[in-house]
Amino acid sequence: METRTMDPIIAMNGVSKWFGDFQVLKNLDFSVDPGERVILCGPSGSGKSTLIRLINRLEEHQEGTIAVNGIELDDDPHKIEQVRADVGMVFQHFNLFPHLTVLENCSIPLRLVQKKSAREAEELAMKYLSRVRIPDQAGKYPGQLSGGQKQRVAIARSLSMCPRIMLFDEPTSALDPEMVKEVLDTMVELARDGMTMVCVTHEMGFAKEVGDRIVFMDCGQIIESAPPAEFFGAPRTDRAREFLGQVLSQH
Amino acid sequence: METRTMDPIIAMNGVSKWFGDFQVLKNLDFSVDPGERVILCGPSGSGKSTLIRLINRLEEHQEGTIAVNGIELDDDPHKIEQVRADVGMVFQHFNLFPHLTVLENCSIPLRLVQKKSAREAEELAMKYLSRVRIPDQAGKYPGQLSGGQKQRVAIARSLSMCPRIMLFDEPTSALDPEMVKEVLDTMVELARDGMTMVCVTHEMGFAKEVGDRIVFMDCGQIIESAPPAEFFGAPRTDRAREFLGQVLSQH
Amino acid sequence: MDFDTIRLYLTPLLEGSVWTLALFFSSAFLAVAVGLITCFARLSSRRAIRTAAKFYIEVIRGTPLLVQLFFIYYGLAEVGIVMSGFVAGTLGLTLNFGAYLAELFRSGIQSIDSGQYEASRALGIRTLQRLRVIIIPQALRNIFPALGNYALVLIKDSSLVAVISVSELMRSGEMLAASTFQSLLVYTLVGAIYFLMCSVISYAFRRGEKNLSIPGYWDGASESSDFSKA
Amino acid sequence: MDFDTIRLYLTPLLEGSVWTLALFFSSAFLAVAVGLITCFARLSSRRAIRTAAKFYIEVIRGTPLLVQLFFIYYGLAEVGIVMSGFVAGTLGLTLNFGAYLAELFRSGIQSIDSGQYEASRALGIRTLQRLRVIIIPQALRNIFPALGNYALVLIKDSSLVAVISVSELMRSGEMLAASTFQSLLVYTLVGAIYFLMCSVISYAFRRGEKNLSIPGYWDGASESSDFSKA
Amino acid sequence: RPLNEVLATKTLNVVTTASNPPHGFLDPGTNTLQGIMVDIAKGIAQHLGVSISFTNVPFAGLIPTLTSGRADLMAAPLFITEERAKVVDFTTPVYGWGEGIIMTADSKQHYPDFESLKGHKIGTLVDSVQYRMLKDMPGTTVSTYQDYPTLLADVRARRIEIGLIDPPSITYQIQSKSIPGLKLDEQYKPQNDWKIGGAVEKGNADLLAAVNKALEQMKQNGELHAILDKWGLSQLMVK
Ligand SMILES: Nc1ncnc2c1ncn2[C@@H]1O[C@H](COP(=O)(O)OP(=O)(O)OP(=O)(O)O)[C@@H](O)[C@H]1O
Ligand SMILES: Nc1ncnc2c1ncn2[C@@H]1O[C@H](COP(=O)(O)OP(=O)(O)OP(=O)(O)O)[C@@H](O)[C@H]1O
Ligand SMILES: [Mg+2]
Ligand SMILES: [Mg+2]
Repeated sequence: METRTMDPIIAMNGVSKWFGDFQVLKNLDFSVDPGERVILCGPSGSGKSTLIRLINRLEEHQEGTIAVNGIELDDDPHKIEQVRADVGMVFQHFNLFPHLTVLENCSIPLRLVQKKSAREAEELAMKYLSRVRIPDQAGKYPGQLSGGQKQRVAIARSLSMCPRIMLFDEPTSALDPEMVKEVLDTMVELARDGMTMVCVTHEMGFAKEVGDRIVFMDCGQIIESAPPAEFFGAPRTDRAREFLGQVLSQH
Repeated sequence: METRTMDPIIAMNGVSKWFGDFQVLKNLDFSVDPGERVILCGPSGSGKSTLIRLINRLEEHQEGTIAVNGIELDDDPHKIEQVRADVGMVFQHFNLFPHLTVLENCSIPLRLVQKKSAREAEELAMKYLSRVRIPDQAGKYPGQLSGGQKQRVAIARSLSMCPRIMLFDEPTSALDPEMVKEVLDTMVELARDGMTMVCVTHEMGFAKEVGDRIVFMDCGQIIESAPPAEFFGAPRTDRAREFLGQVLSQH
Repeated sequence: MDFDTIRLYLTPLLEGSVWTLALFFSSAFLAVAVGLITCFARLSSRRAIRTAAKFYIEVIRGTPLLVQLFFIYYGLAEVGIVMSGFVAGTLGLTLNFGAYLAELFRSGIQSIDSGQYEASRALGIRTLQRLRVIIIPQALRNIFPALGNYALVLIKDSSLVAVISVSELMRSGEMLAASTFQSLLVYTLVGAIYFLMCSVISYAFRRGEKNLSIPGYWDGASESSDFSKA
Repeated sequence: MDFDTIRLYLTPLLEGSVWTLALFFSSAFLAVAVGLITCFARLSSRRAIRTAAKFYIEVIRGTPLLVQLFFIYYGLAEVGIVMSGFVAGTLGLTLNFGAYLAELFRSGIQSIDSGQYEASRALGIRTLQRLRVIIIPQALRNIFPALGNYALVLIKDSSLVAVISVSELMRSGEMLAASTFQSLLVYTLVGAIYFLMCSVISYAFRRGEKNLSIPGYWDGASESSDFSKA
Repeated sequence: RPLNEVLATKTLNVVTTASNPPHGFLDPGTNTLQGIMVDIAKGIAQHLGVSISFTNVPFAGLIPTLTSGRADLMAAPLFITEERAKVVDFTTPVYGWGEGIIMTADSKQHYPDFESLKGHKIGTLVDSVQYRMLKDMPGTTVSTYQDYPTLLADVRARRIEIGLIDPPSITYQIQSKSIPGLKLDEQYKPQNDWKIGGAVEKGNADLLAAVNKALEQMKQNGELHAILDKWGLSQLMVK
């Protein structure tokens, strides 16, 4: 961990979050350096989605502090806006806008948020749609797409905003291996441009390939955090070993 | 293919389907024997979801014939009802009923369709919820679940109907490797009871483990159909080889 | 304007209120039924049924309630169909509100994601049960605030039934005002009673809305922040 | 009943229609604006704003339009706020329909999946644009049939504005019937004109609904089969 | 507005209702207001030396228009009653009438007074003073109508025996439209005697005085008689 000279771009300290009586996140510390690619994995229901949704304040935490890019998140709408301008997100359920075409889904946010001209926005959108291999679907509506196509639109929509930080919630769940490869290449490329990434994924192959660091969660806590070679080679905790046991026995 | 003595339980002959001008399925022949576990794979947008949605007539085909359990599907609502009583489905997008609790999601169809008593239905539902390891979530609403939990509810809901044929559309996309293992075990067990399965999946490990036969689709056509050992060992077509190349290079 | 006078006035007004409430409950109940049936007819795949529903909806919405009441009470009487004022009034209000509710229900039903239909079909749940258990509860939740609108309009529109000889609240007020020459006082009392009824209905709908809200979904309280926060 | 008579009768009726249409368009436009603002106020996270919106909605829905028109035109005049009949009529219709529309819009907005809010927030789209570009278009599509109801009620309710000296269609008809003693003919003409207006509005809404439908989603035509098929 | 303000602006704002011929109505041919009360208002304005501006509202809007100060003078066929006199100040009565009976021309029966109506099938306008007279009469069937043409039609169709009505409107209507087969019962002695006058806002004493003076002058010089004569109702003038 020799790169720890910079300030972290995401810093969570002692964060706890409850849904009603149920504590999802338990006094959790988590930080990400600029340009780092962090993979979040762990069993279903362990709080991975909740964790990344806290980073752009789609959920509110009850204890601890969260700072993104040096801005601490609280109720101030101005700060929240600043953070969201820097943070992009791909949702597990895609959340495309059903009343807009694929092209509009990608270009309208560019026009509204980054005040790009219509032409510029559409060109940029088409660039990313081509990257995920669906330029030919640009005129369709989300309701007319297959699952994998929807997911790719969601990825293109977020990427075309060129955020400094990207949050991915299982970005390849609906994708076939070929497309996973494509998305992986795109992500590696973006990381080379210095984009910071936090990615929830269950595909260990993908995790190995893309991650600088693997963070393993269970029951609302971070159990292990290590570079892929170390994590996959010699997991330190029993829980992680058990979890990985299932993966390895499968393939 | 020595088991071809029985009549196929699903028989599609020369099926074509268009969305507007776009031909999704092209003169496709597909049949499944009773008790067989067929894995459907192929690139995104190749028509896998459309194919299985034809089997319980969530989509209508324009050419060819589809017979399920010897009943040929046409506009007759009575036939469609008969087929649907035999066919269960797990959706790519889960489609849980948001206004019903997890337990109600699973038990109410049992009561409505199979006329089970409330107690019986709930017991059966709880049995399957336990099987997918979420009996503790039974009282929650779908909006309060994580992605993986939703998917497991969807699986439990379909399985508890005990259909003769199950259609799975990427049943493990939101699941972590541990849960994939669990679902896989459940499916193998059901198959032992004689349930017929058609499963769309991108997880080749899962496919290898669960499938009696792998069907590879591209551009609305079936390109290859072979037992897993053969398909993964020596794919006959270039397209399949290319597709598998990406999978194998990853892991 | 002492208490005794008011008590004296209140007796006929409360009698009128009973009629108003009777009209309200009977036609609210029936109008919901007519609205549902019309809504499904309007969405039917059979052209003839669809057209009939459209025709009914357009004719009712294109003419005033007063004319409809006149037609049912006086017009039908001329061809030998004679109804009491209350029955004719209930029928008129039912047919009138049924048409409007049909379109409201259609709004609600069309706002339900098609995935919900697909899932219930795939499970083998049949048409009527699908509607009753899966679709309508969700649609109802979506249109609930707008449904409250119609309840409040219905109670006020029931006053039109006075023209066909039902002595409901408004008519009782008119008669009382005519015989006592205290129209200001009387109409203030009448207005207060209507307002009270409206408030009770409104309150019932607010409570109902809370009961219908689903944890983890839009529930007003938690998501409302959306509109002021970033 | 020759043509000349009808032409003679039509002139004042058409003049009245112009006023009716003027009232309709001005107050339809304004009522939508008031309805939207009230709806968002009703959903605000600030308690005071929310309470104010609720109060406005309840008072309007608890009192009849006629009383509201009287209050605005005559009542306010007594404290020195004098408006022309047309302005007062537009204001009254606007405030009245604004309250009902607010609840209808709330129905529509609450029927939108919270994922849509989350996605637009995550993209950094700010409150007003989020509403304008993402939420309202989808909400509008959901409530569109019910919105048509209000348009048709508005055109008919505009006849109440007669009491505050606007000679709209209904009042023109009354005067014409009184002076010619041909009430049957005149009211038939009046009814025909209203029905014509209603039909045109209805047609416009049906067209609008088609335009708003999104390919791949519920579009009435394709999913309607749901109700008769299995 | 007080008198001096009216005189200063040189216009008299008059509220009337144009759906009661012959008292006030809109002539579709010329699109102008016509009628007795309209003519009387014009006469008053002439005597005051000011021009006139009419507001035309339905019946329900008459008094509010006056009390809210939107008009100086009300000139409409509104009976002078105690209750109304509490909210507006009426001028001296100008003309008036009692209720009347209309029946088919071939009818042999006569109704000498109100009591003799008992037990018959009678029609009146909804919400009219006649309806209020009748509604509590035992054993009598009362039908109500939205307007006179429908009432007259039912008399001719013999669905009702008689109509209890306002004679001036009916007379004017029967004459101007030459509706055959109907007649007024000349022998009927009305129970009521209603008077019609203008009205001003409560407490506007100097304007009221000026209007009364003008009316007095019109009565003296025969103008008033001429107006009523023009509409065939000079017999109704208050002496
Ligand atoms: N309603 C529709 N209108 C037009 N085209 C459609 C519609 N639905 C699906 N398609 C197209 O049909 C093709 C096949 O879709 P399908 O959902 O069957 O793909 P799939 O094989 O399941 O892909 P994935 O793995 O991405 O889910 C896609 O190219 C899609 O764009
Ligand atoms: N609104 C809510 N109310 C109550 N509990 C909730 C709510 N949302 C999430 N939870 C619970 O919080 C826990 C964490 O959810 P989260 O979505 O973060 O899991 P996850 O790690 O992303 O799981 P998955 O891999 O299945 O997506 C789950 O047990 C879930 O049931
Ligand atoms: Mg998750
Ligand atoms: Mg698919």
